[in-house]
Amino acid sequence: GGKVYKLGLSLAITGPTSDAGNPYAKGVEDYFKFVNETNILGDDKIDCTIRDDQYKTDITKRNFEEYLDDGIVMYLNYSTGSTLGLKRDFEEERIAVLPASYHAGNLDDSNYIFLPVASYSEQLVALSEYVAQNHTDGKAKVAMFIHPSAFGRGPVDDAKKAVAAGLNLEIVEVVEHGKDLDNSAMLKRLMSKDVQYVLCHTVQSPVATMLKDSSRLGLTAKTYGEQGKLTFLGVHYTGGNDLIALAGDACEGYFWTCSFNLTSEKGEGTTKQLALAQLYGRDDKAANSHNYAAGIMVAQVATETIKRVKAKGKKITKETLYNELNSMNGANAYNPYTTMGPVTYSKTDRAGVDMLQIYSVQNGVFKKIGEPMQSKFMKKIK
Amino acid sequence: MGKNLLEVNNIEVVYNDIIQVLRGVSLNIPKGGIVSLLGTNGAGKTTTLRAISGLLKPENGAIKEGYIKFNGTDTTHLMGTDIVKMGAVMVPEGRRVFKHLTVNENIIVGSITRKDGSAKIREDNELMYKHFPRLSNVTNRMAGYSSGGEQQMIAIARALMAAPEMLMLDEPSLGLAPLLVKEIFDNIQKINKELDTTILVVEQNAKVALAISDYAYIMESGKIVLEGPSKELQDNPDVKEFYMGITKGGKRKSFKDVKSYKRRKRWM
Amino acid sequence: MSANSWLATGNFHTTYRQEQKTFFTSLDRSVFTLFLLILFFWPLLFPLSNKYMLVVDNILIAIVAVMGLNLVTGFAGLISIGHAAFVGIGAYTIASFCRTIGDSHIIVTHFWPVLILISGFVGAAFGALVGLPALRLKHLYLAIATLSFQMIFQWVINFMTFFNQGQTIFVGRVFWFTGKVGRNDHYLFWYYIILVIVVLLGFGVRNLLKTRYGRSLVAVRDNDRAADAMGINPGLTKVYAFALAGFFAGVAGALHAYLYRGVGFESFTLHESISYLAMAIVGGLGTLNGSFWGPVAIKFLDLQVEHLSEAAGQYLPSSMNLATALKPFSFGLVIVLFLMFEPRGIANWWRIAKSYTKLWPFRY
Amino acid sequence: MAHLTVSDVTLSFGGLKALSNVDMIIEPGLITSIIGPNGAGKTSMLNCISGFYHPTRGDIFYKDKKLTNSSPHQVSNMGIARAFQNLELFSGLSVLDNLLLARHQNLKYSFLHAIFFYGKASRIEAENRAHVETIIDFMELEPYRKSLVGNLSYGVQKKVEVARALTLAPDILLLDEPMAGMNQEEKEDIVRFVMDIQKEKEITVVLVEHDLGVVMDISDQIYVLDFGEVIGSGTPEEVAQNPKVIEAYIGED
Amino acid sequence: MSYFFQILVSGIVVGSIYALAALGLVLVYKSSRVANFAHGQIIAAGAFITYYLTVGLGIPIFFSFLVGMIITFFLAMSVERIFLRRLIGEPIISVIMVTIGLASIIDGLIFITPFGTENFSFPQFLPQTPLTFGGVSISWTQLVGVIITCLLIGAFSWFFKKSTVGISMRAVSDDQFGAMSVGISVPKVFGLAWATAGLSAAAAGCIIGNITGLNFETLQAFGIIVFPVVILGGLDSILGAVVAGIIMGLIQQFASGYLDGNFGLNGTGDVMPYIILLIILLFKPHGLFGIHEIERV
Ligand SMILES: Nc1ncnc2c1ncn2[C@@H]1O[C@H](COP(=O)(O)OP(=O)(O)OP(=O)(O)O)[C@@H](O)[C@H]1O
Ligand SMILES: Nc1ncnc2c1ncn2[C@@H]1O[C@H](COP(=O)(O)OP(=O)(O)OP(=O)(O)O)[C@@H](O)[C@H]1O
Ligand SMILES: [Mg+2]
Ligand SMILES: [Mg+2]
Repeated sequence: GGKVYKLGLSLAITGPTSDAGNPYAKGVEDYFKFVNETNILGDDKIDCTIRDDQYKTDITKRNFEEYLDDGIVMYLNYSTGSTLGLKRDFEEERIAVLPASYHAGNLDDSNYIFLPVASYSEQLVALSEYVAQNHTDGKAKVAMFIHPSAFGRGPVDDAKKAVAAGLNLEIVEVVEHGKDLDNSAMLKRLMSKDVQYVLCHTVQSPVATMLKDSSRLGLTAKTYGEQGKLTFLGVHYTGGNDLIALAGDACEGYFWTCSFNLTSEKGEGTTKQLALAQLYGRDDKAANSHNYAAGIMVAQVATETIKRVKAKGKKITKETLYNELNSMNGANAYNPYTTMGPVTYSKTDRAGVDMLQIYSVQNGVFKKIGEPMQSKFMKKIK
Repeated sequence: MGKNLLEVNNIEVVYNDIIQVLRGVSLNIPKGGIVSLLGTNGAGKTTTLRAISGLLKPENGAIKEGYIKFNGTDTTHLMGTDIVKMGAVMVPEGRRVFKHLTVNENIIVGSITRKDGSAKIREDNELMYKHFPRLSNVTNRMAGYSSGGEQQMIAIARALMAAPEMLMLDEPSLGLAPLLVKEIFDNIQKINKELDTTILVVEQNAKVALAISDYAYIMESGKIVLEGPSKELQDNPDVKEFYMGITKGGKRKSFKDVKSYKRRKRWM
Repeated sequence: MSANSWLATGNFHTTYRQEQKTFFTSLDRSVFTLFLLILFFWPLLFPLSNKYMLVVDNILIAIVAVMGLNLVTGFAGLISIGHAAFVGIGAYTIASFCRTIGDSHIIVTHFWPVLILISGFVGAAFGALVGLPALRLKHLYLAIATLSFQMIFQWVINFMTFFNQGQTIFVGRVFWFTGKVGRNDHYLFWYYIILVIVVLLGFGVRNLLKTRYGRSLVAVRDNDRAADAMGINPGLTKVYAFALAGFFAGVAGALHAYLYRGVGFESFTLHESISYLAMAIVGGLGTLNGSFWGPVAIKFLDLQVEHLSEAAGQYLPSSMNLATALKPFSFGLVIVLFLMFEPRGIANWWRIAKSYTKLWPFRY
Repeated sequence: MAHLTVSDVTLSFGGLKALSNVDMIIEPGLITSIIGPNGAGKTSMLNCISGFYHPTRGDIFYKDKKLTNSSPHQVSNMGIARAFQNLELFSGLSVLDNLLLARHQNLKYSFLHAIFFYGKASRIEAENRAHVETIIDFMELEPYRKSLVGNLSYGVQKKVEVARALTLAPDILLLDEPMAGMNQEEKEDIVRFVMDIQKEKEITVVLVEHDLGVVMDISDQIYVLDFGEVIGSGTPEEVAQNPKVIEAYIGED
Repeated sequence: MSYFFQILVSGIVVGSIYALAALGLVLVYKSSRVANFAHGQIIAAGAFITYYLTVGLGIPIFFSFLVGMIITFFLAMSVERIFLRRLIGEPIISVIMVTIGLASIIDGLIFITPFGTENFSFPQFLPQTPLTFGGVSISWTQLVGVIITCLLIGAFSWFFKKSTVGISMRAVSDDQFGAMSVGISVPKVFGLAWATAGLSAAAAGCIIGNITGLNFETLQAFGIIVFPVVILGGLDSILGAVVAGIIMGLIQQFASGYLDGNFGLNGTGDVMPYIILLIILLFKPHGLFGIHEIERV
């Protein structure tokens, strides 16, 4: 018999953000099942415990303690709050962590957190760059529509830094939204301040409500950057199929950055993703979710790391896995089928996939806009 | 006087499964009559009325023995609503008007169990103000602000709106000034005559109760200890002394002279 | 009293003072002492894993908080839907120290007992402040006022940069006579600290309830107008009840901060307030021992359901959310069933059991 | 000197005048009764004295202290106790606890004493209990000592109501219809209590009662209210002769 | 100026939806003095049932609105029968806690379905072009929402004021024993109260679902948001719910229209209702229209 490697994932399967957490959990679960059934690690198996933490740091901590008691070798986490909150524990335990939160702050004062893809900050700055580049006359006036939490606020400062570093746009306002039923007031206010672009960093449902209101008020730009109208753009968790489900026609022309391949753009990766989903009987909704892809992706990275350590004939421990992750660059970069580009980690760079794809909603599906790109200003402000 | 409308046979009532309050109470109420039920505090008069009107349950009480028949039907284990529908309505102790409803709304609520059409109900509603003219001045006032006497009238009118065959009153004179007591009891008598409503009245004020009733029961510690036509009881020396405060000489005895010792009642 | 106090079976009181005693018989006292000894020694004999020790510590903290909630809601009858916010006030008192003087400043790491006490008083101060509406508001109106406080608390923490906008504020490791309390001893260490606090506060409450300070709480619950006529200032009593609850909550919050070595606002949301209420009710409102039963029961249930839903997740088609659904479902179901069939809480079972043993073998 | 002076008190609720220009003098050591039809303002008068209502106009003095705007607990602390017309008991508590509670103001020990329950607190609580037991004896409530007040019959609850007011050991006792809902025999008992209270404990009693027999027999002084106004006052004999009183209240017999 | 008016109109629209969501809470409170913390879940259930009828079973949308309301009516009624009936006469806090537990149970049940975590939206059935008057625009969805709200609220107001059953429901909340003595069946009244609350909740759920899309978290959060509304209006007043709903809607819209993003403030729309509530309660402890408890000693 082979060995069993223990991993743990704690995430919000219920509670806030569970609309993302749910498919994410499915992705992780399915991929590990697939690994075990198809003997990707030979005789060895991966045993990944998945536990709900309802988006609460306290429960996450308890789950983490239990995983430690169980002897996990790598940890998969989810929320921004808990990743930040457990940072010190990760340091003390010297355990590599792959969170679903791409918050740039996860990387500060910490050596063990590995962001799977480019940070929110990088995504938001990249979007800002896109706006600045494609804006035709003068300085683009931008508002930010932000989730009222650590998750939402993190990238705002970086965007401001980018502006200070010479990015040619003006951030007119940063709005932290609430649970509004009607965003008319806010949209009108933005219009009154001549705002032309709204950069969103929150979750889907408030964006959907805003898009609907904007379209009702006739404020949505028909084409990118239309004068006197609003063009909406957003970061990872603002988009996806759920946004289309919620906002319907109102989200036509919405711009979105994502580091994952979407099933609406057929490719080798998405075919595999759909096959995996079909193998384990997932419904269409989960199968096509980019959060499902994100879940698969962290499982892929974990599996790949274990595989490489094994290949070197070393014991699988927290330490060897950590070191292996750090050497995942250059020729050793790993290319999972789920992402836009390769995953690269090093002692100095712990954001995995650096490539971003901009998508836009056209006729009810997200379509690629241009080629995968990388943020330039993010390097400047670091 | 006709046959018995209500027949209470040897009932025993227990609260909270342990506190036995009634120990074999039997009553007979003839159709169209007025019967009064007297007794000391805690004797179980209120409990008896609750038992008859099916309202023991909310107080966590239950009838353990015996039966109650109303109009020939066994109602021992029926719920309050059904008993009201059958025509026995109680005016509870302490009036219990709906404080935040207007006087008229209080009265209208009484008709909730009736099925005989809104015209008839409206007619009865008018009739109540004929019986209790005092209320017609305050129809739209919140009942909670009415005086004690008015509240008692509201409670009686409310009960009458159910067009009951039998009306049970629990201490209607409670806290009322002498003139009002008189008015209320005159009304009770009138209702008995004009609407042909059978009446069971629980009272502490033995004088007025015996004056209007045909028959009376006296209750102590959960048992009926004395019964008879009201006329006879009025002359019973014990009743006279203990319930009406009249000395052997026939004079009212002064409260100033109450002694600290107690004479034993002969029925005990 | 009979000559041999061990054989005393009834209440033989010859003075009223004897009736005030905490333990009526020596047997009672001995059983209790034994119980305490067990509480102190079991972790040494049967060491638990970190996770379970954390759970146990958590239960003890919840007991502190629920004792407070029980005083204001159970004894004084003032429904508080903002108790977690008070707990949060305690935790954020510690966090404020960490923010201003640094999370490994000697005051934070060495003088933690003082900080815990301070947190209690800060909690009490806020309790009194939030209790002020009780001077005018009653019943649900008051309950919703406390809900408002909860919401305002969340908003303030979430938006103020001083509080790190709700993100975790770290708290350093504390020192004991033996030096720094390290990772491995952390949960055990706090177990003993919290246990001592629970025992002290428990006796405090028990004594309080025998005196006018406790009775006045019950008086305003049952009938505040009559209380007024009996010379009890109902307004002041209500404010005082909130302050008391605030104190307990503040202490619990401080303990929470130290135990988790960090303070983040998710630990003090409306949902937590509601679980504190659930604990108080399931335990038994208006009883002291209910404050112990409730947290134990609810946290234990939580754990069991987690296991159950995990087990279920393995066997059921994973395309169903059944495993995740099980948790809120069974949590709700237990609360509802409990209230439907035992609205007076576990404390009532305790009472029944006790009266049974007293009468045994003579039932009735 | 008069114990309690009510001078020119008016109390209005919106348009309704519950009391208008009422003057009353309550002499120490006597039984003063207030009678009148329902809604005449008797309870309102007691409410004004005990601080539940504050007169719209006029003043109330106790000895030299003005208590017009005091709140109920302040009045109670001055030594004026009150039994309510509609039961206002702590219905979830036992009779004993109801009485223990009433002694709140007389128990002087600090919060710290209470928490640790040492010295003063425990001694004073024991004394408190002893005091309450004498009242239970006095009012013959022994059988009900430990029963929940809410489960007692109306009459017994009324008795507890009076007992609780007595427990306060007041100078003045305000009784609002203590005999409502009692039969002759029980009324006699209560009368005996009231008279004993007055004689033995030298407590001034203010009595509101509808039973004229009782009022006429035991009062030293009677005030008759009707529609919020004093329509007659004096000794029982004087009042009984007053035609206005007969018309408004007593009726022709 | 159109800025101001747009905010005003939006405030009123949002407010009337609050009012409708709050209505169910008022209905239950009015007859049983119970604050229902599971109201948000019932709103969500109503919305999802309707969604299922339209999309899953393909019933025409107006018809499925009706059917959805009726189903929720019976659903809420059975909730009362199963869970709350035993608790008649128990302390209010126990009953409140039962509703909290109930909320959790319904959460669990909804989590079994895809509705618990995923997002959906109703098919579009109303014209998409908004109605615009002088620069102020309102969508058809909002307009229909406001009209349904007005109709339902008008109907319930009449019911409580005039019909004998309505009056008897109020009577029960005043004095249960007194109500039983005149033959009112208290359990029936409670069942009816819950049922009508369910009906209004379903209506609210559909309207909100049409505006924001169907997201369980969002829908269920209404159960809490309505509390400041009903308290401000006075727990037992339907009129109060309407007025307070609109006030809250306006506060939120004006807060987010004028405060947010201006003074370094943000998210004020979420907290202002609670602050305003506290301030108003200081002056009107029974809310704007709540009846004053008649307390005569
Ligand atoms: N809900 C209850 N639970 C327990 N015991 C009760 C309950 N209600 C009444 N009792 C007891 O039952 C006995 C009879 O009470 P009941 O109210 O029937 O007396 P009553 O004759 O109406 O007296 P009163 O004239 O004082 O009203 C009393 O001893 C009382 O304590
Ligand atoms: N809180 C109040 N609000 C409005 N009106 C009140 C209030 N309290 C009393 N009243 C009114 O004041 C008047 C006097 O009432 P009060 O209770 O003093 O009468 P009473 O003489 O004690 O009558 P009873 O003999 O019935 O007890 C009544 O008309 C009553 O409706
Ligand atoms: Mg009685
Ligand atoms: Mg009175």
